[in-house]
Amino acid sequence: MKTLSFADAINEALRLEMTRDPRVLVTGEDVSGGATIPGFERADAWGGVFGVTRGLVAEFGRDRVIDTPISESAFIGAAIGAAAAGYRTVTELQFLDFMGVCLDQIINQAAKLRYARGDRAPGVPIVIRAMIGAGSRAGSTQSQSHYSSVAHFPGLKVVVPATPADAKGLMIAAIRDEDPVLFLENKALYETKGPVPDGDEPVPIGRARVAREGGDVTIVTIARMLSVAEKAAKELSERGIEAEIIDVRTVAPLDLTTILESVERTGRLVVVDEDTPRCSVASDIVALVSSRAFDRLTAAPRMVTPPHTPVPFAPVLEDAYIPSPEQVVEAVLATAGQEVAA
Amino acid sequence: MKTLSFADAINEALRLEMTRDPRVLVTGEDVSGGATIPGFERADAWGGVFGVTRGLVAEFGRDRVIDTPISESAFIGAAIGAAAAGYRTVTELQFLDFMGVCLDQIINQAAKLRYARGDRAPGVPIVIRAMIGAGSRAGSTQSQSHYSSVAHFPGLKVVVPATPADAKGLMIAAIRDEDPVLFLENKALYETKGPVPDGDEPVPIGRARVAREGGDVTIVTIARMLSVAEKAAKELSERGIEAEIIDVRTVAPLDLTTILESVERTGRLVVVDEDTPRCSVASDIVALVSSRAFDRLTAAPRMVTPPHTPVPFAPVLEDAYIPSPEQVVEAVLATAGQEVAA
Amino acid sequence: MTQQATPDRTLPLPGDTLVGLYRTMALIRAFEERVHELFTEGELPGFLHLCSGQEAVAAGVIAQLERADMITSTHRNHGHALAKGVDPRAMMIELYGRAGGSNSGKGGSMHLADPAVGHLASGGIVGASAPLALGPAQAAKLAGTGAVAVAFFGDGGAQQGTVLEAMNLAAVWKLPVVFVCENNLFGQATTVDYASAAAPYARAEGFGLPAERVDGQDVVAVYEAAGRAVERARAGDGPSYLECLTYSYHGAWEGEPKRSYRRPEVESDFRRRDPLRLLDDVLTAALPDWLDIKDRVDDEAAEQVDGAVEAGRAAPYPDPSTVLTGVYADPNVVIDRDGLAVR
Amino acid sequence: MTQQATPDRTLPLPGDTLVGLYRTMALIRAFEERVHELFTEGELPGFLHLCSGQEAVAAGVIAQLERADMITSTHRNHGHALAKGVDPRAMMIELYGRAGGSNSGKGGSMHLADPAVGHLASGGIVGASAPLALGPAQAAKLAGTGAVAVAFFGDGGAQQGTVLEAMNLAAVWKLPVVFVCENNLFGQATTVDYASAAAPYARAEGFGLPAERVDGQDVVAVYEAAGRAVERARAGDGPSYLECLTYSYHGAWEGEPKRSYRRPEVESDFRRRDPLRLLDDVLTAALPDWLDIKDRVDDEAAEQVDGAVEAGRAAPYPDPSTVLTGVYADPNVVIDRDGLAVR
Ligand SMILES: Cc1ncc(C[n+]2csc(CCOP(=O)(O)OP(=O)(O)O)c2C)c(N)n1
Ligand SMILES: Cc1ncc(C[n+]2csc(CCOP(=O)(O)OP(=O)(O)O)c2C)c(N)n1
Ligand SMILES: [Mg+2]
Ligand SMILES: [Mg+2]
Repeated sequence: MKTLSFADAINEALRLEMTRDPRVLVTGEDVSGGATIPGFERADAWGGVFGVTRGLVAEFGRDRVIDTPISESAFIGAAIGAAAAGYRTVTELQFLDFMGVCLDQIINQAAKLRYARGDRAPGVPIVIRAMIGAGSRAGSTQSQSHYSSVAHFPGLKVVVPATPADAKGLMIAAIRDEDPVLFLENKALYETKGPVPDGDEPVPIGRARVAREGGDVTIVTIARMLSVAEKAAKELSERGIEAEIIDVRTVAPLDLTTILESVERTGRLVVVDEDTPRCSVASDIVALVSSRAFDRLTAAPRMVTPPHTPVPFAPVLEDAYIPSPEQVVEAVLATAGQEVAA
Repeated sequence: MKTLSFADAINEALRLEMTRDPRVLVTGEDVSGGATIPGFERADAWGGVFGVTRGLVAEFGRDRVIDTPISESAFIGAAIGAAAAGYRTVTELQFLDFMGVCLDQIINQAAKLRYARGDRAPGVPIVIRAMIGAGSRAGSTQSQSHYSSVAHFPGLKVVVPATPADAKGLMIAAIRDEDPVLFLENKALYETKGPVPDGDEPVPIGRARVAREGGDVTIVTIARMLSVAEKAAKELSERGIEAEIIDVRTVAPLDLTTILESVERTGRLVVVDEDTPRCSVASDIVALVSSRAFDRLTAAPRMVTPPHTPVPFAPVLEDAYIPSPEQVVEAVLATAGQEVAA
Repeated sequence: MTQQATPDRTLPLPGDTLVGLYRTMALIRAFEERVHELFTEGELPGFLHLCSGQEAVAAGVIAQLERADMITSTHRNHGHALAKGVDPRAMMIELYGRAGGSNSGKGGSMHLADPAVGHLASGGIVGASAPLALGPAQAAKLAGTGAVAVAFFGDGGAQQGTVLEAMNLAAVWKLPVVFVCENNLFGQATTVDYASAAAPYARAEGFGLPAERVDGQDVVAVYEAAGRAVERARAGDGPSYLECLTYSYHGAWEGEPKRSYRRPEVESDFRRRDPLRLLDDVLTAALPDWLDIKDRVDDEAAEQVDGAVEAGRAAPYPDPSTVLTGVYADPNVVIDRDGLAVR
Repeated sequence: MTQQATPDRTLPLPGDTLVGLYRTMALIRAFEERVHELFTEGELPGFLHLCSGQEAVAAGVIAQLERADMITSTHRNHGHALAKGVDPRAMMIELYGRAGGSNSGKGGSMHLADPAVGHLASGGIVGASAPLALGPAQAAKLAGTGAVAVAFFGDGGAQQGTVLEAMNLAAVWKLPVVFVCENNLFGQATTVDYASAAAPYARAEGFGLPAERVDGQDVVAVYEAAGRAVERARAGDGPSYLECLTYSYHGAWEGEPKRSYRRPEVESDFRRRDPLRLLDDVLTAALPDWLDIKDRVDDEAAEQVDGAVEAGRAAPYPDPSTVLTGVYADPNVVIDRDGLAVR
């Protein structure tokens, strides 16, 4: 065990897998951080907007850490095609907000090639890294968390780590996976530090984690919302309510079993998500629990999400946009028929 | 009142609005049906894959019915930009399956320009027509109904007519709307005939329609699923169960009020949707009803959808994929604690 | 063996090469014509885009490839698949929507592919073939295998942003890839003269790709031009662009309601210069035993297609429960109707 | 008035034109430098992309436009907005995230725009500006207004498929649009020499667009080249492409952690040829009263920016409930937190 930041944990996973498997490539805009400049090859390359891929080009060379033009369809397509020839590309889309310029390669090619080519066809082992998350004052086209719209498509795995340990373990699993994995990094988590296991043990894709045990209410969280729920749980505990927190870790495939087991015990459900609410992972979880554990629910399930609007820029507005611990407390109390005391 | 097919009803709406308002344009691949060929201008132009825009170029000329190269980002962007200069473009994406090559213009430009430019900014009055629906043996890239992933984005209106009358009225409303409207046409409905009012009265966007009254269960349907539910309702009626059918007509914004009013009375909910289930409009409706009308529900709400897979090609598989009246009957009986007699 | 016809000085290529090209074209023509009949009679389901008339492009380009070289194709892909060696029986079973088809009944006409013989993917999204082809080219370059990749797309697809940016990325990475634009004059009912402000190949040069336009009816011209492009790719000299002028006899898709946008004069010009006929003329003039060979080759093609149709008719229907299989390659993930993973 | 300086034969353009260009550049420079300071001091929030060093492009191109001509811009848009006439106070209030900003606090730096003065949109999606600009151009053509549209994008954006296909569509429809590629050598840390296999403007010619590359430090050269392109557009002769070579003094974005990929020699070459300095030299040599004029223009720019900053500081914070407003233009549709329309 050592302590690493979320960003460094991903960097370590990439380094380990690139060392273990020479077929692992890293591509994307600026992933080599300037190392494409003649004379700059081994120098001070930063590696992406937040430096997640820094150092990789120095260690693995320009043949394996490959900058791209701003041509997301082309280089994601290339990653898919390279998979058919034995390579495993971890390609970076920078911000998930940019998916609109290349979504076809993700939803119709990566996601469906396996199915449409039939049962003997090989999988499409690629990893698409992309950032999500509001709070950086970037406005409506570089702050979104619209993984729900992608998780809607069959054939993709969509991973949303909340801790450095999971970021490392899920990245290792994603690279070894035979299917296309969308690996989403909430940029507000990059500096978060936490214990990270040594070695290269994967964290299985498709398994949620019980982050806090409690018998009174089940709070399901996605990525960064874990810490929001944890703050709420502390406050609730002081009021005598013990929340169980389930960090889904993967939104597709979804580990409904772990969620249902918890709701069986607690009878109450609150889902906390940073994506907008309509047709979302949050509403998906609420719908699945409502239809499969209806008789166990003792109160109306609740969602805590941003409003159904684009992400606003002004700090005052953006802060009001992101779900807060107070809202989670309020939602939990509402499931118990209580209101927050003024 | 006259009888028109679904396709002809849309054609009539386009013709009426183009006549009424000279700023209405029609663009897209092949919308003029070959009329771009020198010498062919006024001849036998078909107008799109299913002829929905046929005859428009002869009536309104090539300045207003404008073919495009296969460059969806470019011509949808053009439609958005033309809106800023006073035009109202009805542009055709052919199959919604193709949205991946141009989604950015839809979700980040059309949908967000109004919000991101602030409260005094003009809207983006464009209509994007696209086909949805399985059953035509076209396989996994020309058969999908993935409007849920688009309805997930704030700022769009998403319209899913089920009858010729609504197709006409909603198209008229869509063209007159100040916001971007995604107008979705299930190709299996094109030949369906039905009564269509004369004149150019719009059908308001955002209002569901009670297609059948009944007090025992609420069945919510989207587009073509109306007829599937109607068949199921007949069968259920024979078993003494009277289903209320609500055709949502618009999935964004959603008319939850009408749905909740019905569930208040029936206590039971079944949503029938042709889109895949995860993070879908169907799960959205189930989640909203479960959280807002929990105490009125007397049984677990249910969804009837295709499996969460791409659309398969083989007729035997595709027929198994599309929701059937039998599945709806089964789901309704399950909400009543019954099973279908063998 | 007839394939090893003695080289003749008047032949533009060795006789067995020419006969091989003819054989491929004859198979494609026989296959497509039969599919057309079967569809017209209501026997075959599907949304079909046939390539009768365009055989020289598939045959000429792919004759320059090895099995390890990968292609990517479009909605109009039967010819590419047959030329690359996808089993016609498996293809026809697939078109019938039966069990045991090349795509397990999941793909149908627009998605025919078989990575095992170097056909990476086809599909219904115009332009998607170009980005995909960059991958095997990149792999070949990194692994130093000398393999190449070929992306087929149409004159309509040539306008798609994905194709255009793929050209630049191929040039930036200096990939061994050949972009083959099958210019059959139309994208649906829209002419290339309308849709493309400049000729597709002319534009490629602006991206730094050596580009050529050839007569796509003349399989020898296609074969030779493809040879130059493939050689450049194998030699490490990067991507090229080849535009082939050709024509689709069956229009845009089977069952297309109105074809009046197609001028009969244009079509008959192309039919006069039918790719099989042109090659037949060459071979007739130059190979003394050509008539015999031709009969045999034509018969073989007909037999292969007969066999494929029989196989299609005889194959059982797929089990409806197989709708749920194959979404993920990961065997631990199974989909139930609600999209949940069950281990 | 000083603007109406007497024309001088040694001047490349009329004196008042030159002074006007200088005035625009001075305002942009003052605005950007102040924003840089305020951000560095932690006073301004945001994800900021400044254009100090690139002023000649915004000023030179937009000086050729009328108010009714529309522009579309990018993440690096402050200069375009100021040149097109967006109110600097409203812009600064927006950057402060306060109520009354140009975008109601909803947009921030990357989304500055004001359709009322012909600035259609900016945004954080590289390449999105090009398709959008086709619309007002199409409208102008249909309505016969003689208006033109200008799409700004970077050397990085020039690789995006959306830009490439927009070039073709503009040529197909023969639209009065000018594509302006601001080539500042880098897209983030990636050089244009790496990212673009051919020079961006060279590629435009392959699409049938007259294309030029000019020295983007020299506002006179930019102004003249833009004039040719705009004139072509107004005359109905269709789209053009203009590539301007320039440099961003503040790198890719404010707060960028490592800037070592930028060679100091290159930067100092560009600084030596600073666009304001180059024009200053011209005017010093040619206009006798230039020093006086310059002082006044510089002061005015500083005052404008001071005023803008004061306005930004003084403006109240927006009401948090306004998060919910403005999603739809339709006044009947209001969003509650769950995304439901409430009438
Ligand atoms: C992205 C996308 N846009 C539109 C279509 C609809 N479509 C299918 S085939 C076709 C014409 C394609 O023309 P071309 O590329 O020349 O190929 P051809 O059919 O002539 O072989 C179109 C527009 C599509 N399949 N994908
Ligand atoms: C579609 C898309 N891809 C990637 C990005 C991330 N990104 C923001 S700015 C930038 C570089 C843009 O370079 P260029 O177009 O040259 O503009 P410059 O910043 O140099 O002015 C990139 C890659 C983006 N915003 N949008
Ligand atoms: Mg074609
Ligand atoms: Mg740049």
